Amino acid sequence: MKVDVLFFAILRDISQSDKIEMELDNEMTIAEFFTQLCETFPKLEKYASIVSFAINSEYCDRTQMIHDGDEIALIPPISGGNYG
Amino acid sequence: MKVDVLFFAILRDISQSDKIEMELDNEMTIAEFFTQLCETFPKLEKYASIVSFAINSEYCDRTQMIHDGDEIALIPPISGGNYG
Amino acid sequence: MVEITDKKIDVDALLKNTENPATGGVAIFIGRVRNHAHGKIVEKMEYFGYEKMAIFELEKIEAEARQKWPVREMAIVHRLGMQHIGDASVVIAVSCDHRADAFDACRFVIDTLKKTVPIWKKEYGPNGEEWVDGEIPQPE
Amino acid sequence: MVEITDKKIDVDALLKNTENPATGGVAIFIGRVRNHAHGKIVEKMEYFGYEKMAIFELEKIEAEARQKWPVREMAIVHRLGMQHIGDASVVIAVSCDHRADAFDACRFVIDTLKKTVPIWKKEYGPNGEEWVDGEIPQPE
Repeated sequence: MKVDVLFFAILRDISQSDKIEMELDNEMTIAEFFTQLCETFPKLEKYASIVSFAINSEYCDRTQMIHDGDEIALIPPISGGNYG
Repeated sequence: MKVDVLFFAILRDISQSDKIEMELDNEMTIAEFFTQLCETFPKLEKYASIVSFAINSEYCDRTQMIHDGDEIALIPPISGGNYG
Repeated sequence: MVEITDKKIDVDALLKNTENPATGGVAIFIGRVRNHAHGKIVEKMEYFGYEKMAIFELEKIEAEARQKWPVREMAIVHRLGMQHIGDASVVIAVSCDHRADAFDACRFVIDTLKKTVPIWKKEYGPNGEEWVDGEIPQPE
Repeated sequence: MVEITDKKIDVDALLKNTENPATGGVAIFIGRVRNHAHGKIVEKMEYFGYEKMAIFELEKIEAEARQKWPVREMAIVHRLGMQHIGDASVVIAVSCDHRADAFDACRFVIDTLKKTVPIWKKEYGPNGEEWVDGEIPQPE
């Protein structure tokens, strides 16, 4: 199955890409997916504890199942708005 | 001694005047002054419990003494700003 | 800065007054004439003030807000005279380094203004005009 | 209404969106790029967003605010791209019949925005650029 993976901010600096298409062998959880992704981008591993995930623009936790065609976003800590 | 007396809003409707000049026989408190003023404008009396006073643009209580040349304002309940 | 005016308030110009490179947050309150009040229709509203004292009281409010919060810029403008539905009768803008301070200071200003600044309004509706009930100011 | 834009935010036009004859109070928050942060000099700031999701999250915030407070009009605009000191990166305007609701709802929007909307900023200063620390969003 195929999924799109989006990278933002500091995670984009690591992946050197806004978006990649990935081929997964089977349906899996976000946690399993992240482990697999770290094989391609080993530097991602140290962000494991602070990265959040969204599937199809919806925040999800790491037990969530990924399905064919999903858009998976890796969301580093957000900093919208302004200071204060 | 002479004082200026200012009327606003509903109190101005009663006095029919923004400002009058009054001749007082002696220094007196705001409370005494108001009693005297009610002789000229008897309808003021029913506002006794809700009127506030300012001497020379400064809120004061009714024990405050009035001096020659003071500007005394009768301040009905205020409603600046907007609703809510 | 504080101002009493009988002209339309230019919100954009006023916001320029709150520009300061050190500020991250500006909280603004705009009080507008609305078309209803305590269940009655309002057509327009006329504001009157004891101008000299109103300015004096607004200056006191600004000073007190600056004592309580680290305010960089502050603008308070109250308009007098006849105003129609949607007109801005009062605008308060406060800029601070942090947004919580800006919100708190802005809210303090409008809350205090209504308790201390000698301004009165007369409401015009289908059944005529009447002075609006208000707050009895307390000497300090 | 919510909007993500890469253009300068027109505060005046946005305020027009909050006009409603029934509203007495408009609370507005303007977040500006400021020249310092956590003790360091800031020269400019670049904002990036996951736009589709950011709009989705902003719409959720608007809906939640409208559930909690009797909001008449609401406008939330966040700007992306390079911004300079004093530029408005976010503007939130909320109009309600009563001012307390307007203040509370406006504050809720900016507080929640910082916790949920996928936008990131990079700070440029005399010593180079860096991603600004942020909040870890929590799935509901």
